[in-house]
Amino acid sequence: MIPGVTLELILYVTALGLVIIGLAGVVLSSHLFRMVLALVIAEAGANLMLVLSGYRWDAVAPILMQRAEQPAMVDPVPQAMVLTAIVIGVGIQALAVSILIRIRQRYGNLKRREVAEKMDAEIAASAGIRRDISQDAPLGERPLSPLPAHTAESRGGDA
Amino acid sequence: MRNLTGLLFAGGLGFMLLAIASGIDFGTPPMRIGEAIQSASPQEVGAANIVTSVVLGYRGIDTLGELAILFAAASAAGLVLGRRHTTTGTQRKGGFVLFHGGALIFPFLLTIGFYIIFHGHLTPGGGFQGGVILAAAFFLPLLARPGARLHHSILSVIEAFAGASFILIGLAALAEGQAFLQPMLNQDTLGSLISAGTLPLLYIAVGLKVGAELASLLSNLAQTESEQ
Amino acid sequence: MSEVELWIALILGIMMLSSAVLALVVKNHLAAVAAASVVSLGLALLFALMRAPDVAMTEAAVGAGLSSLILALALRRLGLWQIDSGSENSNLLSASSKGKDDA
Amino acid sequence: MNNLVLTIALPLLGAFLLPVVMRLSQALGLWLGPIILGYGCWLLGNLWFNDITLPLSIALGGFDAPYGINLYLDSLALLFAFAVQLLGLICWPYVLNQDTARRQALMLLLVAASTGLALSGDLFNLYVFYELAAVATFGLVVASTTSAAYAATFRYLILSGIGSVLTLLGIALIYSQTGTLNLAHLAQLAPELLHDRLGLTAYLLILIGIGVKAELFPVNAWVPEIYATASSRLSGFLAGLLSKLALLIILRLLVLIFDQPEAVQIILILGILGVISGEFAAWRAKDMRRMLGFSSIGQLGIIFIALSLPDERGLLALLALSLHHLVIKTGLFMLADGWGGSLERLTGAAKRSPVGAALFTLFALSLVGVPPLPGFWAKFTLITELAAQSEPLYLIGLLVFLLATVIETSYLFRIVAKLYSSAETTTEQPEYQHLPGLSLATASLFGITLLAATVLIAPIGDGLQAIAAEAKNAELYIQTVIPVTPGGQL
Repeated sequence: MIPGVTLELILYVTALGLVIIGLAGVVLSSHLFRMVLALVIAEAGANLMLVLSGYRWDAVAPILMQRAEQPAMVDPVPQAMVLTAIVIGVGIQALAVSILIRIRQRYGNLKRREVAEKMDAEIAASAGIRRDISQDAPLGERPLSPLPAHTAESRGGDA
Repeated sequence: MRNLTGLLFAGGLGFMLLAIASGIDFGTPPMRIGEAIQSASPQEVGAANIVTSVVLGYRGIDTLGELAILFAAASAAGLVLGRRHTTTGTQRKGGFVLFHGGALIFPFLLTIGFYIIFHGHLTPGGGFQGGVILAAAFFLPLLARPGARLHHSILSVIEAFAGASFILIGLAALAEGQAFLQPMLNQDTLGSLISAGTLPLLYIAVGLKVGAELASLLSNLAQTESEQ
Repeated sequence: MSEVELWIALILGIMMLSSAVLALVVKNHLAAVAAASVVSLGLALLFALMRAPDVAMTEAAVGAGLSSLILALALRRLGLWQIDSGSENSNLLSASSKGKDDA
Repeated sequence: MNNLVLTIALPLLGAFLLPVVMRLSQALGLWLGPIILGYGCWLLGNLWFNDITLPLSIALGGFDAPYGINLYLDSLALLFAFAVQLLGLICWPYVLNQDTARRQALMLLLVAASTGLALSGDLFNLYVFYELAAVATFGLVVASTTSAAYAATFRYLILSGIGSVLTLLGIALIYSQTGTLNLAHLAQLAPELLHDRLGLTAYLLILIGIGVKAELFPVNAWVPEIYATASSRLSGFLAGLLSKLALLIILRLLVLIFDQPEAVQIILILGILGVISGEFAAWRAKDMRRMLGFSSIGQLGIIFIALSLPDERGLLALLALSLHHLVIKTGLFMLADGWGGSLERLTGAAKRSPVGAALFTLFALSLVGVPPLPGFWAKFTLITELAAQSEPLYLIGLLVFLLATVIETSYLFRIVAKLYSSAETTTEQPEYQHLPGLSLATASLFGITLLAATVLIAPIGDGLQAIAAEAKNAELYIQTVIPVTPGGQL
């Protein structure tokens, strides 16, 4: 094996790689479903990092056995935290896909740009103002395009 | 523009974390509280599985918070999806293998799920893992027989009382003049099934709660009726 | 730490990273979900390697099992459940060639 | 003292049981939540007036401080915990429909999580409560069931998902370095272990992660959308209180653990950027709710500038601004309940709803900082403190702050002028939006609070001063949570 490459380094790079790939995926995906997937991947990386923070290379799993002497054990606290984090993650993921199902029903597709446009149009319409004067996001990420003609009907369809 | 910023951010983050990697000595954690918990937990909590004593003892309120999050997610998903209670018959019936396999495997899954929950304080596993298997056990028939529906009312009763009993066990300790969620009852011999005081009870509550929440989440997602 | 563990970790790590990338670039949504569950499965194995059996069990049951089930059920309800690449699939790569699937 | 935990446990218990109770008896179910919150108010109010020695630390599960999770109660935490329960009661979703049980359960969860955020003294436990608050918020926003609410919630969910990944990474870094999660224990260890590049990275990660809720500059894209689609009562709770709780966590981290100049500078810069982006967007906004959302970003930016000030008076300014913003913004969102639409529709609304218009004017005056009102005092404290700093960055902060005040004046009084304008000669007479009685009553409550604060400004100032001194004292925190350390390090 290459000198200098340790198990910890491999694990660290894997964890970091998963987080980076996940975050980049969230930012770059043009499809909302992929954003959820990317988030799941990023969370997996964060969990790995958390377990890694309590990992001891010369130790056994933190379960007491009837033995004469107890060998060193890995840190149980991060493992408990990760148990919590995994379940939290799956709860949020389930909520996210349920919302996606509704978005798809209301807006007809899951393209990030189109959904954002339709949402803006709807917010503006419910406030009773024309769309082209309410385009103020702090990050300047709203593409300006005329109000799609079918928005009104797709909104009316789900009273 | 946004993509570029995001990429720069993700890249910068990665670079920063890689740069400081040399500063962290993974593999030899400081274990300032970990070690103390390891040596004290057999006396203080009495579970052979130390992760369990951390999850339910030392960090019990985290677990309570986590149950609450699952409950919140299931309620919110219910708000999003579950407002109509009509099931259309458009779904195809599951295949032969799914149908009979599901019926066959159901008792096994149930047994395994409860076994994992009951032994959570001794061996790896516990309320979460067992709960997931329970949810799978109840969800499987749903896949096999689309017409069949989970009884949402029963499910929500289980959900409510499992969650409530977790808190009530904690409050019982409070009423006894101890701290909230303090482990009670005699702790008996380390490693036997009846040991670790209230921990197994807590894990049963966790298992039922997790199972019920996930089953209702899954059944909400699986119903394929359209919105009209 | 033995040499074997090192190799297992290396292989698992490479496998997970490549399936993570795959999950985000592949055209088909179902394949993407499968790739994501490979990541979870690899993670569960890594956890087992790191002496975290509880976490490994949870990750296998929740991450690889339940989470994939949720995503797959969602795909079915979203109408994206298709083995061949359909018209609505889009991913990282199609972000640059957005114009073509605007229909 | 142990029953302090009831303020978290009872709302959770109520939330779990509510769906079943509601099915058995709707009357009982409807009363369950308010009773629990009322009891929480009573409990915390009792603590406030009964002379107990604060601060104090309560070990949960009977495991002492660095090993188990503890609740830390000082005057600041008590103040916020009380505000959470009270505001939960005020912003309670009274409206009845088929989802009442679920919405009320979620609201109870939100209150429990917020109380936990105010009280908890453990890093990971804070993260759990933070996530709980986030998920409960998602549920409450989607309860309004408009398509835009779904889309807005999804974006919020993704953003806060990124935030939680970053927070987890930060926690993992801190844990790998120190091996502990207790804030007091971390505060003990921080000078030797965390005051380096690694600590700063971990801090930055957690800051951005928690900053999602605190409407911190780069991660606040969700704000206008959520406030425009959620019910006004919920928006009031989120903008008024939840953002302040996230701020409280950042404050604790800053005081206890990351007491480094770089950490403070980052906050100052992000705060300045937040003020600029928020106030300009608010000035351009054409409808009430978005205007309030952007204005809230700007206000939080100002509060972040106050957070970056080094000494006790800076903290005093921070507290004053936060509480002031809490009262004003919640009140304004209550008014937005009826006046949510385009600003054009408000022309001449003062005639039909004189009380509402008067309240709006009062809030606007105080927000801008007109002398007798508390807003003036809060802003004045900040200005004097900023001017006293020698670093050039603070000077920029001061300039931006003054600019923001000018912009605020401009857009708020544009509306006031519209409210009182008698010129109803616009081409198409816009339909008047009715202001619901409940919202008006709630807004009046905040107006009265504001006026009372104006009269009692001196004692309140003294009180805040004491709270600030206590919150700034890291040594006191450590001594309270880990009283004696036999044999030095744990």
